[in-house]
Amino acid sequence: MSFLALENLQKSFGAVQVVKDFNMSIEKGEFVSFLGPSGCGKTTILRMIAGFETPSGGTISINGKDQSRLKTSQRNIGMVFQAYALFPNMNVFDNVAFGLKVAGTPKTQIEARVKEMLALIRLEHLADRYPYQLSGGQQQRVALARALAPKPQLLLLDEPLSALDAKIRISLREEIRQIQRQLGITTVFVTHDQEEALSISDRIVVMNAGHADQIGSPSEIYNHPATRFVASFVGTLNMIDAVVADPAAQTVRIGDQLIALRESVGNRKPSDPITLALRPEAASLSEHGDATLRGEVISASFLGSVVRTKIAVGGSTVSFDMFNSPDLRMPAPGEDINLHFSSGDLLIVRD
Amino acid sequence: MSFLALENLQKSFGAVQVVKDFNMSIEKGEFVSFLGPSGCGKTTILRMIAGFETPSGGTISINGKDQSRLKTSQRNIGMVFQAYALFPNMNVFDNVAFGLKVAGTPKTQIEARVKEMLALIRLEHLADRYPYQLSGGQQQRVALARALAPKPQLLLLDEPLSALDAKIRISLREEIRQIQRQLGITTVFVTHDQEEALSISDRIVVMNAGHADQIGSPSEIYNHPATRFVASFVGTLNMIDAVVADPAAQTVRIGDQLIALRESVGNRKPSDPITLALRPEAASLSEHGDATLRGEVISASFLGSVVRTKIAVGGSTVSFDMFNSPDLRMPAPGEDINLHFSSGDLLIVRD
Amino acid sequence: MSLLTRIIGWAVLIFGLLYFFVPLGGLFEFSLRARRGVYSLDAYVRVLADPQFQATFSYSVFMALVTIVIGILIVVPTAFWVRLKMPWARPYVEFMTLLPLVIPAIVIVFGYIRLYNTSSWLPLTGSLTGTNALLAFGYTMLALPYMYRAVDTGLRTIDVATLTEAAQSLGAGWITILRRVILPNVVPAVLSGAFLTFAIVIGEFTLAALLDRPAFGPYLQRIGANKAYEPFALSVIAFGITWGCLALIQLVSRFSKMAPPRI
Amino acid sequence: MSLLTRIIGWAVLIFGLLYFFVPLGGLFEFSLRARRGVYSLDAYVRVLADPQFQATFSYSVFMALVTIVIGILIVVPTAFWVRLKMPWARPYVEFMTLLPLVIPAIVIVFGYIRLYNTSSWLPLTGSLTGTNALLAFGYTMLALPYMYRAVDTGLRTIDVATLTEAAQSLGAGWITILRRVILPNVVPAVLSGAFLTFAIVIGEFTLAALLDRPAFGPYLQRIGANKAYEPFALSVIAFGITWGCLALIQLVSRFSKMAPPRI
Repeated sequence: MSFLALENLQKSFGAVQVVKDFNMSIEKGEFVSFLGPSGCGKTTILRMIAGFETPSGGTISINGKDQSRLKTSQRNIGMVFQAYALFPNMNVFDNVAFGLKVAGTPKTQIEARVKEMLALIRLEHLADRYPYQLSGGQQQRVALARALAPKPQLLLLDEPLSALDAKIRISLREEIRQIQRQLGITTVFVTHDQEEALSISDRIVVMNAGHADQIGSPSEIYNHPATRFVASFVGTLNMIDAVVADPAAQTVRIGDQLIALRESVGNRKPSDPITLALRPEAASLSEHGDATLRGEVISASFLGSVVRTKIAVGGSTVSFDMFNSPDLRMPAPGEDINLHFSSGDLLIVRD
Repeated sequence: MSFLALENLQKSFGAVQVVKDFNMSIEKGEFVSFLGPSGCGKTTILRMIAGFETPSGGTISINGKDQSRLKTSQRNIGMVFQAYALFPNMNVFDNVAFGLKVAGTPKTQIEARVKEMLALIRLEHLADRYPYQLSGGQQQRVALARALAPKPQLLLLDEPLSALDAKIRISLREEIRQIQRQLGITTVFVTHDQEEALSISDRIVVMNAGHADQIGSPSEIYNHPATRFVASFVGTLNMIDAVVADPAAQTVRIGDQLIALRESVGNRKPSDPITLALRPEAASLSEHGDATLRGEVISASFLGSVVRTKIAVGGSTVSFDMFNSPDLRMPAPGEDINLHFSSGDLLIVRD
Repeated sequence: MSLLTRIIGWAVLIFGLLYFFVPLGGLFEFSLRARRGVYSLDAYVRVLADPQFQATFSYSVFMALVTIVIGILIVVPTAFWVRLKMPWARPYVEFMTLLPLVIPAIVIVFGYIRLYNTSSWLPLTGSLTGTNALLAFGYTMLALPYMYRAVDTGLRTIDVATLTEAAQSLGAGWITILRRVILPNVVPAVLSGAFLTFAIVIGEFTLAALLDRPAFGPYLQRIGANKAYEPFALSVIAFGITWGCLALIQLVSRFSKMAPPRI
Repeated sequence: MSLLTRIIGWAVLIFGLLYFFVPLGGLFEFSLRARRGVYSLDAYVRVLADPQFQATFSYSVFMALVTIVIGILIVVPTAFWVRLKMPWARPYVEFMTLLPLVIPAIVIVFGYIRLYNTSSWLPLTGSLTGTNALLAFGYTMLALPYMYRAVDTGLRTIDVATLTEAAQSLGAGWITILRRVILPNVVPAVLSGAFLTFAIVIGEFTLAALLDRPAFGPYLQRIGANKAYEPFALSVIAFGITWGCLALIQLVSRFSKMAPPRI
């Protein structure tokens, strides 16, 4: 039996249905991310699990126990907010101790537990500081320690990294993941950052307009997007217009070039239009794979570790990425080049 | 002779010297980016060029003409601000026309010029809209048109993209670059985003604490950083602790592995410590290059298009990136792997 | 809990309404009783026909308009300049605009009387015009906090510094900037400050009474001491005026909300 | 231009100072002239020794404290609840807190007198305690806008919703949240509202005079009409008190600035 079960969950604000009949089971110890653009309903689901919003329909149960009659304060969950949720009038120690004090834990136990938590986030030396004396990253680590101190059965993270600088964001997400693994706590993480979700999660739920477009492991989501929305929201994707050449041979024509696909074109007839998707990193200039596209270079931009080149192929623009190296020759605009890739990387886009 | 010359430029606010003796020549039609963390003085230089700040010392001359006695309104510069600088009480047409009206241009000419500008940014159909009816990206395009309408001799861009969403940021920076090329206008661009600076500029000035650490083309900056600051600010960099093995043979020891460098270790003696730098994308698992490091995998994270793996090598942690592909096998933590790279990618870090 | 929320919410609103409107309701009901046994508007007719009412009311309206003009001339440039060039001076200016709230009007008036009496270097109280001027300055002082806050709030909704710099980079001078860029964006704020000033001046009693000017406030009090029903009718009228002003403020601010949202 | 900026800046500051302090200076200078030919504190001594001064002043202080307590009890829970659960009600509540600024005090008093006179269902004006209660409620009304704004501003500096939710997720109930999380963070705001209320009540004239209560405001006016130097001494004292209150507000807000910056 799953640990956290969301069944037929719905939420409407007035006439707007924000969450539409959502179902999901989360196992004990799993790290699940809800990924989607703002307004897709991901935060609303988190807030319903926390008890801040009352579902318009459906049930939430944790460890088999229905939560609908419980207030937030009775659900025994830990929550980390986007930012600025530390109590400004308390120092780090008192912030972390707050949940334990409210629960009436004896003082010596509180002290031991707070010390343990501060050790976990490696901020023992800052116990006397007030929130305004901490950096954003430190504040969020204290918020994590505060949420974990009362040993919650579930950890909820509401975009805890989005207010931080890029470098701190990366190191803190690794730290969160490591602490989560260490404690084995079931965690639900909400984010709009695809790289964050891909790097941290056991499973990802890609939300779109109130329902889950796809639920799967990071590599499933990235390599086998179920819908056009998932494909375009997760990573960068080239959309290439083509027409079916021979359905039986699974060939398509891009401009005047013939390409054989690995998947079936379905019940499309010759000359039917078809949209193909190709990830920029799947193609390269060096010979590999079984497919080739020839095109004229439109532009090549140096992005740091990566050089992104755009070429025109039969009316579509195709971008591809190469890792930079000091001896790399940048393709010049106007030049004709051959792009190599594996035909298996060419996906047929379904809408 | 250079078009925009900054000579011995200095600026202090009270006791704080924000810009320290800055010198630079910018050619006509060049696109120059000032890149650096906040507080490095890049914005202050831009504001001195615009005339919003008075230099504490040094001169600014445009086209040979000293600007120090001129007010902002007399300098004939176009400026695009970070955000929200459109006049909220005017529609798009009137915003773009403002500079021309102030200059007393005849009405028919104003109309023609505004139409031309709106065509340039492809927003002719929105001439009657008010700023609050536009998206952030559209607002910044209008701001660009407004700045360009009076045919300024110099275009100044003060982080015009930083308030926008990631995808719009990328498309708008390409558009800005294309318009700049088309008009051939000399442009100074301020940003804290290294990818932005690398992708858009002819030359980049990396600012650090009030002076330029390095001035050069994007690939010079990225591939041959002059200082440790530039190396760490631009891109991600592995810092590897090593000791000199044999200065004559230019070999160093990382843990117990011997590596030959392509550059001289200078006057270091055997057993002297030395810090080496390696870009994550320079190393790979496939056999290439002339150098190899063996290490134990600490973690492998899936970031979307890229998989970043960390390995432990003789006390240092080394990250390297691989492009994702559906059939990629992720390195497992604990596994021992060989990392291949070219010894020329291993830079000696000077402080 | 949602129910509790709603109950508490309504309780607060209803309490607020009672706090203000029950006295007003009683007032209104009584003001209609001038004719024995039936409700009538007799008291209103008598009040409105009173030449003294007309005189004092128009005097107060005139003083209110003068006060508004002086207030705008002092406040708008100050608030703009403080926002733009002297952010360090903001706490001081805000402190100064707090003063009229806490310095009793009586103290100000005594100061004025003392300073500008007939034997002083500037014998304002010696002439009618002088006294009127004194009164107008006193009113301006009373209205300053509201006017300043209204205008400052208006300026806060636009990015004064950036808009000014944008206009400068397009070649505009100070006058163009104020006229074409700043003013059009703070008109609603200026208007709402003006209405507030108007309402305050119409109802003001202490300053006018102590300077012995024929304003509406003292008239209201005099009637109140000598008549039975008229004071209540007058109160209702005064309330109606202030209510109208408030409604105008709401209208203006709603109108300004339909204008561009900023920052 | 930098020079021009500075000149205008100083001109504004100096103008403001003159506007307020020249009258006060005149006042102070004259109040020292009670003894012919030399400056002395005679007027102050006489004022402070006047038993009426002591009686009215302590009465007003007492009323101010009562007003503050009532104000806090009404305002703090209301402001918290409105911020947390009824953001839609904010415009209405803010509108309500504007009312006392624009409804003339006289109107309110007449309403009270009418509603609570000796022949009404609640004859408050028939007893001393009742009239005092009426006065206190009137004062509360006058002070409401300032108290509400102060507390609301205080609440704005913390993220009420997030802090409340954080505390809830840690198992805290409403009382714990208010006592341990919200209150400690708005104490400075509450105090500054209280000082402002204090200053307003001490100097208030109209309400107290019309309800015929022995408060400091009417006493000040009575003395002003009958004595030569004492009113000026009294004004200086009144000013000193309000000044002290203002200084306390500044102190409190400075103190609160040293506390955590938020949002």
